[in-house]
Amino acid sequence: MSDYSPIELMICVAARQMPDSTTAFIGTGIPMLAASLAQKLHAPNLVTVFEFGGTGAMLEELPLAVGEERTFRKALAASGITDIMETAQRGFIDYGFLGGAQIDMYGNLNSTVIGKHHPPKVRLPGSGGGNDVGSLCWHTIAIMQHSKRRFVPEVDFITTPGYLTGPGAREEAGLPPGTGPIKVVSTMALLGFDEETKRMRLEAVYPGVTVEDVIENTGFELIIPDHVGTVEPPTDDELRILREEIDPAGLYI
Amino acid sequence: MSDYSPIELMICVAARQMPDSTTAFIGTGIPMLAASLAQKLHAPNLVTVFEFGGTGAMLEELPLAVGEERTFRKALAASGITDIMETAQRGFIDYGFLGGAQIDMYGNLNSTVIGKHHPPKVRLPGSGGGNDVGSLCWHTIAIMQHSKRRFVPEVDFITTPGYLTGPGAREEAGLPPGTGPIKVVSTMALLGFDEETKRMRLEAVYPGVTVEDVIENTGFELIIPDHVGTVEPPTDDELRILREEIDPAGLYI
Amino acid sequence: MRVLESGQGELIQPPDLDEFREWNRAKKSRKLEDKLMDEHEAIRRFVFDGCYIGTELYGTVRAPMSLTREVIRQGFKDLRVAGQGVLELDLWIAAGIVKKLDITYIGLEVYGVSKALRRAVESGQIESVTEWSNAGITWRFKAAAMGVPFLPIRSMIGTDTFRYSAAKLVEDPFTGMKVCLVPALILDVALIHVHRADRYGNAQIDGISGFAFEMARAAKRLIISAEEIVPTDEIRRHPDRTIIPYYLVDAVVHAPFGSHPGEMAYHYVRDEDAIKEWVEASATEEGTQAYLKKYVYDVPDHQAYLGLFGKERLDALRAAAEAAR
Amino acid sequence: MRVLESGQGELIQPPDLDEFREWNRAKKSRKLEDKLMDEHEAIRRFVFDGCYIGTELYGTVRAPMSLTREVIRQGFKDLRVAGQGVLELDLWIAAGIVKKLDITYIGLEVYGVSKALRRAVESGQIESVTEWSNAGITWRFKAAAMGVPFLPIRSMIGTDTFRYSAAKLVEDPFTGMKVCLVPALILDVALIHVHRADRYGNAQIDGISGFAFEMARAAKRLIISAEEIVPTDEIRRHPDRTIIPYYLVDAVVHAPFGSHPGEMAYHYVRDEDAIKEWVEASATEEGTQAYLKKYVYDVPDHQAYLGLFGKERLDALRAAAEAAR
Repeated sequence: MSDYSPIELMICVAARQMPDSTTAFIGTGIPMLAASLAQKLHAPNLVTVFEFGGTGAMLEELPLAVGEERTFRKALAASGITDIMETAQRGFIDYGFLGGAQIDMYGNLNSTVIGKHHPPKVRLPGSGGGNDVGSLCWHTIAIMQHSKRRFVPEVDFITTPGYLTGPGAREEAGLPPGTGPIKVVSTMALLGFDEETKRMRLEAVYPGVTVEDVIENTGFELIIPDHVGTVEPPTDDELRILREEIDPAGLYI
Repeated sequence: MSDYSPIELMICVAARQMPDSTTAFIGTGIPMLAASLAQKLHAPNLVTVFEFGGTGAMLEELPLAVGEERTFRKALAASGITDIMETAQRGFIDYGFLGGAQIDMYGNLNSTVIGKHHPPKVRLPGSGGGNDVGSLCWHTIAIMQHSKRRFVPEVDFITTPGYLTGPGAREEAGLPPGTGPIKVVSTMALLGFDEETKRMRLEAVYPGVTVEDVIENTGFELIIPDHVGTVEPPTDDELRILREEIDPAGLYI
Repeated sequence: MRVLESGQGELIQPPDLDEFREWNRAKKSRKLEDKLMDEHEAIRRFVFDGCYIGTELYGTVRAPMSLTREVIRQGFKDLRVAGQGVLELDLWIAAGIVKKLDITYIGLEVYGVSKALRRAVESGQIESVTEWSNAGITWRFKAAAMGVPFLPIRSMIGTDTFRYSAAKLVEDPFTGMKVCLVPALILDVALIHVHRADRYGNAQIDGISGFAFEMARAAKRLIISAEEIVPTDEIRRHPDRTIIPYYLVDAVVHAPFGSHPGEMAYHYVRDEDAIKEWVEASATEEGTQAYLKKYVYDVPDHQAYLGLFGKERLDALRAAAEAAR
Repeated sequence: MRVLESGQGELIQPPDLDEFREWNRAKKSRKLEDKLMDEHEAIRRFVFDGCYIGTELYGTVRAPMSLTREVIRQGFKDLRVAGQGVLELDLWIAAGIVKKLDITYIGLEVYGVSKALRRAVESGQIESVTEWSNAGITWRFKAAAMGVPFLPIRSMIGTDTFRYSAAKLVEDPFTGMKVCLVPALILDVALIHVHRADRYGNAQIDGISGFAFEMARAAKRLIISAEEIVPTDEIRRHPDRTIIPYYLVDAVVHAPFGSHPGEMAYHYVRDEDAIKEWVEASATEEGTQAYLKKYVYDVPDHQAYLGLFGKERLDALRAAAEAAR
């Protein structure tokens, strides 16, 4: 087994969350690498959906933006943002991948501001399609750097809905039923959400990371089950494809 | 001057209502012949708009349906019904041409039922795009057979709005301001609407038709101005183009 | 945002957006599966008695006529129909299989009113008739296609078309202006005829697209008939031509001349004599039954239907379209 | 249909649908007029201080970069902006000409957050910031494009994105479900870059269409820049490719490499080094000013801007796109 970075493992873990023959809403960055990796390994029929219109592209080369030509090269359809977002609104998109500067125990994400709204301490990019993905796709998976600064008791701003204030809160607010975050892929662990309480739960740590490390780097109380597994490290195949085919220029890894 | 039929004159009068470089929503039948005639004579840049997506076609051959290939042959755009109707809703369509089984003095049209709604004495086709054209285009022009049975005191069913119950009623109901019927081209006369009362007014009779003939064949009180003109008969050019180029098979004329 | 007035027409197919989402999650495969089948199988599997069904485009133009006839042939009944149509819906009404009707326009265009519609509605055989404008009903499809329960529109207002619809008049909470709301219309089944599709259902249309985009996205079950079945590579070469992506589609039927006696832009022109034959036959109940016997019941399938016209006549329709290009 | 909750953000550009209709009647010619002009004239005639302006598509992809730079060059200020953007809006913000912002996402994609945005917002230089989701703001364009005052949507609900927007939460009068209403967004000016257009403004786009369809229809003044100017006959040969018909358009600018340093699908790939140059320069106020001086103020026009990169480099970008086909 070669050496690998936490980012590389994170990409592999994210890719493993993408089952074959499902639809996945792919944003810029890690999700693109993960989707490409999934297509080249276990999910050749993963249907990638990109915000600005590409559906079903074969990600032979890594796109750097969600609208660029590689997101609809050899695609099945190339439409526009309203068609894609309405497809999600109608319940056709299985998975969505999200990121943010902060996440709380209910999976709510902040990518808008640190501090108050205006003027803020730090102005972040804003929702982009994040809020739509988090509202309309069936399952969302957050991809996060793992640190106390990012896993916070309360996000400064709920940009994208997780379970809001807990069980039933999404439905009560008016969001489509049956949706919500299911996984968090961090640089330390794979996390999920407790069925009952909708609170974040540790599922498996990365090799070399302890449960205590994760707790230490999380700003809220995680649910720690009796058994915490260990994530499989990247296989040789995963690493080779990632390094040689997907990101040979080392833009992300 | 050749002989001509009332239908032929009606087509010529309708064509004369279509100014060059305006947009006109064209339905099946007489409006298609009139638009084609207008394009071939005084309005080469008349922009024809057809319900199912054709914009700016050159009507070299007569279409028989509002969606057929001739409605978007050499067109500037070929989209779909929502694009066309929303273009009208945004205020881009200057003229719309309408028909119906009944019309009243405020220009309200019935193409739905004779008698009560269900089950009716006579079931007619229904609104089609009529209601939309009558609601959303700036000016509408009705094309009608002139008879007491059709020019009635009260239509059995308001399919398409004229001025509804009179001045201000369209705006009060919620229809876009500044819209409404401006002309009625019948088989006997050209009629308009009084600015003040919004009631139908005789403007000019066809050659050989008297004002009394028109009154006789109208089921409500028409406004008769002091001066009633006479419509110019078809010119030789109009008749030749109509008969030889537009409807050589005599489908309508 | 007060409701100022409600249309009194029956809401024949009330929308349930969450149930539609759930349907789209559970019942619509994301797999690239071969969905090519014959018209018999497609109609048998996806149409059912009492279903709410719609057809695109419009009678004599790119209409799914071969599928329309197969629905009658298989004896389905009590259809609830979204009613903008010419020959296609006229056939269903004439065959007595329509129970409820969201009507916008049913007629014979240049040939006038539909006698079949008159008989079926005036006799009360069609139980319920709710009125809409053409745009109104397409906006209802569009609402469903967008995954929302209604859309605001500025037509239908102030008329009996509104009063006998199931729309509502409200005050816009942003501007205070009055707008009409039309409810989403989610179809149980939709039939759409296209120029080309692959076996998975990725479908492309040339020329105007009518309301194919909206209807395809508003349907729980979607049967596509296509003039040509093409390899997926051809779809992938021009993805910006795809109007209906595969995941919306349940069945793909190869149907050359699928719109006959109507036209198919760039492929063939309308068969005027065949259209007139229906116009004349449908004037009487007897004529109607004789027509249905000859062109629907007594032919086993679309291929046999085309056989009644013969290769020479069909070739001429193609040649006329070719000449116009 | 009760309003349950209202976002507290400023509605920066309140919609007036009747005024928009009147504008479209009186100010948008139906004539096929030659609208070809240079970028200087187009921007001078149709942009104005304080206008509400938007750009399509997205920074590094088919963005109207040559027009964007010209807006800065001519010194317009106090812009109110619909804010989904990368390089294009970042340049405006960095140049200090943006006063109010309907923001969805402004950042540098793979290169992270925008330092220019941070400086302008954290300092309070941008006076007002209202939040939306990407779909939310596009649906606002779509409402305007449809000619209606709002659209119902199912995202934004329950979040601070809603709370700091100008949307409203209501109860749907048909189903009782909760939906979010977003108000129509009618732009004073829109800038869109396309693959080809004729002199009248009929414009076609290859590949994804982003939100060009909606934005073009939501704007009072529309400036199109195009990689190629083609004869109208070419438009008429493929009318189903026209996304923007002429009557929506006020000016047509011929702008080869108009999206540089971004890409144009099938024509040229992105110029990564040129993009990185902005990313690095914009990290500091000084770097920003030096960049603007070099690439905007000190060049008279787009042609001169391209001259800074040279034919060989631009040819290589074209060759790379060609190789990918």
